[in-house]
Amino acid sequence: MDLTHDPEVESFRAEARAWLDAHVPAEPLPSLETRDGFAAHRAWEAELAAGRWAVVSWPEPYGGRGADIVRWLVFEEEYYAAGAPGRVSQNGINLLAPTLFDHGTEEQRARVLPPMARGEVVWAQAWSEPESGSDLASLRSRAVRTDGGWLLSGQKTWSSRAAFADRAFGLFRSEPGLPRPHAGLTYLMFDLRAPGVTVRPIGRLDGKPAFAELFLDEVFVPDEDVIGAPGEGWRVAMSTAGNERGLTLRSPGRFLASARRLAALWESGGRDPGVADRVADALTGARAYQLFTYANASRFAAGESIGAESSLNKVFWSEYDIALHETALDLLGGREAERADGPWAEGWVFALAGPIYAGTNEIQRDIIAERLLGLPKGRR
Amino acid sequence: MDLTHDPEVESFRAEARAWLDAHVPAEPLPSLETRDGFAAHRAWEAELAAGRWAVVSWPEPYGGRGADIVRWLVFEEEYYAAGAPGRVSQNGINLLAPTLFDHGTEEQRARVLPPMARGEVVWAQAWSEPESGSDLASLRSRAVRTDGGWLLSGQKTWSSRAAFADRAFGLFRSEPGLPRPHAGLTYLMFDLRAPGVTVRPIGRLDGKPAFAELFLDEVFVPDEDVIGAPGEGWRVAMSTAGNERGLTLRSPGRFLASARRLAALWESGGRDPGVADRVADALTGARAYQLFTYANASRFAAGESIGAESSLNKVFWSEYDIALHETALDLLGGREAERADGPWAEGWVFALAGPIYAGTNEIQRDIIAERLLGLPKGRR
Amino acid sequence: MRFLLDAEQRDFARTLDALLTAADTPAAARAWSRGDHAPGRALWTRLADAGVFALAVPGSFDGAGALPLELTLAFEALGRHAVPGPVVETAATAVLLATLAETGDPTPAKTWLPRLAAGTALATLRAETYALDADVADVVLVVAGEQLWRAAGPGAAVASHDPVRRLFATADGGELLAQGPQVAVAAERAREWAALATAAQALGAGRALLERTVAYVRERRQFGVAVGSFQAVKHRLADVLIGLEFARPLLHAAALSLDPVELAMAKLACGEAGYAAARAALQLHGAIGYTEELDLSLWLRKARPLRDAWGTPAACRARVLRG
Amino acid sequence: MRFLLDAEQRDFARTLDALLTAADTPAAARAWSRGDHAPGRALWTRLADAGVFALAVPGSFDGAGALPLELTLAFEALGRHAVPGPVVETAATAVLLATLAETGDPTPAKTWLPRLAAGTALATLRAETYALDADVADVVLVVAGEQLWRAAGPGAAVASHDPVRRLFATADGGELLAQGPQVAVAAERAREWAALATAAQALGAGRALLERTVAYVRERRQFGVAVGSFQAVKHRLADVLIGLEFARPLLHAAALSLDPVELAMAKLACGEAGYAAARAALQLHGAIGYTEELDLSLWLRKARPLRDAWGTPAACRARVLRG
Repeated sequence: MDLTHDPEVESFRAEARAWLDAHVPAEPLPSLETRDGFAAHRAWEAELAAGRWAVVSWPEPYGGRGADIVRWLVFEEEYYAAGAPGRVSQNGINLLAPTLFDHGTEEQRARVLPPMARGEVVWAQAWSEPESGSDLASLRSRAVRTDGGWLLSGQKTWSSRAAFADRAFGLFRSEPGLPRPHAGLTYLMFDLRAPGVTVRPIGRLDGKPAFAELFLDEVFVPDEDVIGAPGEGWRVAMSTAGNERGLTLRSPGRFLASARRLAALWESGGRDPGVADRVADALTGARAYQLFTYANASRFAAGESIGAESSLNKVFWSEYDIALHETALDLLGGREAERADGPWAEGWVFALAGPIYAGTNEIQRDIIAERLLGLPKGRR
Repeated sequence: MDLTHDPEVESFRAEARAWLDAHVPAEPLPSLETRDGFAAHRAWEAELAAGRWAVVSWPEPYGGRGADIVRWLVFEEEYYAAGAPGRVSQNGINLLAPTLFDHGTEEQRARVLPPMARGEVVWAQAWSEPESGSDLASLRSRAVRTDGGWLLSGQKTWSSRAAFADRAFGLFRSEPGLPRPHAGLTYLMFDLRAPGVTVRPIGRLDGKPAFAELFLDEVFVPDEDVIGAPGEGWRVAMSTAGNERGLTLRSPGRFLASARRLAALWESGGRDPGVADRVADALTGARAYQLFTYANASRFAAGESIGAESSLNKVFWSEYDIALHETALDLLGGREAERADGPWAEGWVFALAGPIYAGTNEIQRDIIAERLLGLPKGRR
Repeated sequence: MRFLLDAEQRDFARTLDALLTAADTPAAARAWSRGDHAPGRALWTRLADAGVFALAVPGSFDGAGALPLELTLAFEALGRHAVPGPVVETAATAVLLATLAETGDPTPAKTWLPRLAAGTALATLRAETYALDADVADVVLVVAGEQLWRAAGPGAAVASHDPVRRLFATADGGELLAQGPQVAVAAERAREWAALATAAQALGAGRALLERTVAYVRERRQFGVAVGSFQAVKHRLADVLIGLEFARPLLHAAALSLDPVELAMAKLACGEAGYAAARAALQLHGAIGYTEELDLSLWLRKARPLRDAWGTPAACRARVLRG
Repeated sequence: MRFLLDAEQRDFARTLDALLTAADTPAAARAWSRGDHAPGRALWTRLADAGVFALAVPGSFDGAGALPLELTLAFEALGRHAVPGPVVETAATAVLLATLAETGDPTPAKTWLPRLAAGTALATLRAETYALDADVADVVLVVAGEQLWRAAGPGAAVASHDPVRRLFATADGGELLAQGPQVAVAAERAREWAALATAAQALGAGRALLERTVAYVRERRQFGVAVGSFQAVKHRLADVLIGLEFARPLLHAAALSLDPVELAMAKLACGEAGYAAARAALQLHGAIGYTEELDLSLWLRKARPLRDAWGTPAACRARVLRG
C-alpha cells in the first residue's frame, strides 16, 4: 500500500500546475449560469483545449492525454487548488463521452468528441421528465421511427445548462407498452436548435437559469445520432453511470480546495472557537473523501468494478458540501451571510442541490442498505 | 396567556421546597438498581408519604393532595431541583394508579393505593414479551378462567424494577384466537412471590439488574385483581396511556435540574468554548420542554385531551436527555468520562434507554407523521 | 398560570390568517422582489387596518399599546404568508421612537408613530450592517452608537439570498434625531422587539414550508406510491414538526417576559426550526423545489436570512450563556 | 500510488480474523471482566504466535520491525472480536522503550521487548490518568513529564463503562527507568502509536456492531415483517456504514505517514464512527440490546471508551487545526 505518486504522475502534476498558474484568470469569471458567464466559460474551455487540459482522461486522438484515474484526480486537485473556473462542458465530458467510448461508433466519436473538447459544442443532459424523477425508468417521451432516423416528442426537464447549451442527450421510449419499463428505451443525441425543440429556461433558487424544460415536437434525429442499439438505451446509459462515474461525479480536488478556503476564512476571522469543530471536520472530511476516492481508483485500476459503493460516495460528498458551506455562511456572520453576491453564496445554493440530483440521497441510502448491507428490498 | 402561578400554587411550591430542604438526604442514596439501594429508596418513599409528598396528584383519601397537573409539575421542579432520590414507586404511581382511578373499583383503590403510596408495596410493569416489543398487541401470555379467578401462564420481559419489586400488572390474553389482536386481552395485577412465578433479573448495560424476565406457570389471580372487564384490557391500558401519561412520563423538572448541573459543570471547567453551543442548547431545550409541557397542561386543564401530541414529547425528551449526558461526558474529558462511577455515568446509561422504551422513537415518529401530519399509513 | 392563547388572541390570529390567505400574498411578494411595491403597499394598509402595526405603538401615539404577544401572533402569520416589506423594522422603529419619547424628546415619536400605526408610513432601521427596503421606507433610521440619524438616502443596494428582502448599505449621517445614552437604551429595546418579531416570522415560515411539503408528498407519486408513504420522508417531516412545536412556547414566553435570555432562546429555536423546515422542504420536493417555479421558493429563500437577522444562532447562544 | 492492501496484508488480516472467530473471544472477554484472565492470556499467546505483538517491535529486539499498517489491520481485528487486555498499551510500551533505546539506555528495551513480542509479557502504560489492566500487566510504566517509572503496584481500581477495560489509578514513583527530554519524545511517539491502534480497534468494534445489527434486523420481525425492511432502519444502518467506510482510509493513511495531523484525523473519524455504530446498534436492537444478555454488549460498552481513549475527539480536532 502506497500513497506516494510515481515520478511520472508528479511531473504530470507539475506540468498541470505550471500551465494553470499561467492561464487561470486572475478574476473569477461571471457566473456560469448567466449568458455572459456561459460565453466566458466556453472560451475558457477552448483555452483548456488549446493546452490539451480540457479532457485529460481521453485518448490523445480526441484531444486528451490518455490519463488514468489517478492522473485525472491529480489534475482535478491542481485545477481546483488553482481556483480555475467551473466546467461548462462537464455534462458532455463526464456523462456523454464515457458512453460514446463504451457504446458509440468510431464515426460518432470522431464527429462528437473533438468539438466537445474545444467547447465549440456544449452538451446538456436530458434525463428527467416531470413524472420521472427518482423513478427514471418510467420515462414517457417518445422516439418514433421515420425515414433515416427518429422523431422525438415529449417533455424533458431539469436539463442542466440547456438554457445556453447547443445539443443534448437522453433516453426516449422507442417501443412503448413493453412489460418492463426499462425495456424499449433508446439513447439519442439531438440539437437544441432543431425545428420542434422549445427550450424554456427554469430559474434556480437564486434566480439563475441553471436548467431548462425541453418541449419536443417531432424533432428529427438521424440514425447516426443513436448510441448503441435502439431499445437498449437503459443498458447503454447505466453501464457507464454506475461505474467510473461514481468516482468522477465530484472530484476530491474540489473539496480539498473548499476546505482550505474555509480554514483560511476561519483563520482570518480570528479562529472563532465556537466553529472550530466544524472547520476541523471539514478538513478531515475532505481528506477522507480524497483517500476514499484514491482507494476506489486503485480498485478500479486493479480491474475491480465499482457498483453500489458509489452511493456511499454520493451521500458523503453531497452532505459534506452543504455542511461546509453552512459553516462558511455562519463564519461570515448574519448580515454578510445573507448577501447573494458574497464569496460563498453561489456555492451554498449549488451545494443544496447535491442531495437531490444524480439519485436522491434517500434512494442512495436504500441502495446502500439493500445492496451493500443486504437488507430486505421493497418496502420503503 | 399567563405564566405566573397563582399565589396558592406558589405557597404550595414554598411548602414543598421547605419540606424537601429539611428531608432530602445530604448524600445520594445507593443506586436504585441494587438491593441496598432499592431498600433505601423504599424507605424514602415512606418518608415522602409521611409528609404527604409521595403522591401529590392523588385525592387526599389515598394519601395525596389532590394536586392538579400544574401543582404536580411545580412539585417535580422542586423535587429535582432539591436533588431528591429517584422514585422507586413510579411504575405504580404513574402507570397503574391512573388506570385504577379510571377503571378500578372503589375496593381496589382502597386496597391497592395506600400501601403503594407508602412504598410498602412496590409495583413492576409487565407489558412486554419476547416477541412483543413495539408490536404490543401480539401478546401471547394467557389468562385462563378458573374458580374465582384466573390462571396466568407465559413469559414477560423488560419488567423494570421486578428484580426487587413486590407485585406487577400487565395484559394477558384471556380470549385467544380472536381476529383482532387487541381484542380478548385482560388487565390483571399479580404477586411476584406467588406460587408459579419465577423472576429472573436481567443485567442492564452497566450490569445492574434494572429489569427482569417473569416466567408464569398457572399463577392464580383472584377476580378482585382484574381491572375493568375481562377482554377489555387493551382499552383499559390505552385510555390512560395516551393522555395524561404523555405529560407525566418525564417531568420537565428533571431536565431543568440536569441542564443547570451541566451548565455548572461547564462553568467549573473553565467555560470550554468548544462545548458552549451544546450547553446553550441544553438550557434552551430544558426551558422549551418545560413550556411545551405547561402549554399541554393548560390544554389538559381546559378539558382538551392530549393524544398523539405526547409522541412529540417522547421523542424530544428522550433525544434531549442523551445529548445532555453526552455533552457532560465530553466535558468530563476522556478518561474521567470512562468512569462508570462518575457523577454522570448512570444518568448516561439510563438516558440511552429513552428512545427505546415506552414506544420506540421510530414508532413515535410514525405516529407523529400519520396522526399529526396526516401522511399515509401502512408502509414503513 | 394558563399558558394558552385566550379566545380574543385566537380570533385575532385567525382573522389575520384568513385576511392573508385571501390576499394572494405570494403574488405581492414576487412583485415586491421585482421592485413593484404597489401590491405590497396595499397589503400593508389592510394589515394596518387589522391593527398589526399598532401593536408596537403606545396608546398615547394612536397605538394599541405595546402588545408583544399579539405581535408574535401577527408576525407568525406574516411569516406564514411571506408578506413582503420592512415589517420587522417598522415595528422596531416604533419601539425605538416610543422609548426615546419616554426618556427624552418626543418629537420624532409624535411625527412618525401615528403614521406607522396607521400603515401610512413604512420605516426601516439600520442597527447592523444593512437596512431592509430602505428605498421604499418613508423613514430610514440609522443607529450609530449613541447617535440616531434619519438617513439622507437609502444607500447602495446589496443582493440578498431572498430577493424579496432588499438590503441597503445605508450610510451614517443625514439628520441627527437624537444622541446620548438614551439612544443606545432605546436601540437595545428596538433590537429585542426586532428579534421577537423575526423569530415569529421564522416560525410562521417554517409552518408554511411544512404544510406545503406535507401536501406535496401526499400527492407526488414515485414507484407507484405516494412519496409521503416512505418512512424516511415521514420521519424527516416529524422532526420538522417537533422543531416547530417546541420553538413556539419559547416564542410566547419571550413575548410575555421580554427577558433578554428568553428572547435569545426564542430567536435561536424559531430560527433553527424554520431553517430545518426549509432544508427538509427542499429535499422532499426534489428538483422542483430547487426552482423559482413554485411559491415554495418564497419561503425557502427566506428561512436562512430570518434565522440570522436580528440575532444569529451564535449570538443567541452566547446571550443564553451570559444568563 | 496503489492505495490498496497487498495480498500479504490481506492474508494476514484474514488469518487473524479466522483465528479469532474460532477462539470464542466473547467468552474470554466476559471472563476477563470477572477477573479470570486465563482465557485472555491463552488468546494473547496465540495472537503473539500470529505475530501481532511483534509489529511494534524493531527486529533488533526480536520484533518484526515497526509495521504500523499491519498493526492497524491486526488491531481492527482485535476490536472486531473484542479481544480483552492491554493490547494497545503493550504496543505503545514497545514503541516507548524502543525509542528510548535509540536515543539512550537500551536496557529496558533489552529486558522487555523480546518478551512483549513473544507474548510472554503484558505491559501497560499510564500516560494519562489511568493505566489499563495494571493488575494483570507484567510491567506497569508511568510517564510523568520527563520521568519514566516502573510503578511499584497497580494502584486503586476504578470502574469503567466497559467492565472488560479495567482502569487503575497507578501512582507516580517506583523504579526510575529513565529521565530527560528523550522520555517526553519517546512518550509522544508511544501516544501516537496508541492513538493509531485505538482508532483501529474502534473501527473494528464499529464493524462488529454493524454486522451484528444487520443480522439481527434481518431476523427480528415486528408487525409481521423483518425490522430490517423499515426504511428508517435501513437508512440509519446506511449512515453507520458510510461513517466506517470513510474512516478506514484515514486510518490506513495515518499508518503510512504517522503524521500527527493524519493520526488525529484517523482517531477522530474512527472513534466517532464506532460510537455512532454503537448508538444505532443499541437503538435497533431495542431492549434486548440494552442488556448484558447478548454479546453485543461487549462492543456497545467499548465504543465510547475507545472513542475517548488516547485522544478525545476534542483533542483530535484541536490537533487537526494546529496543522
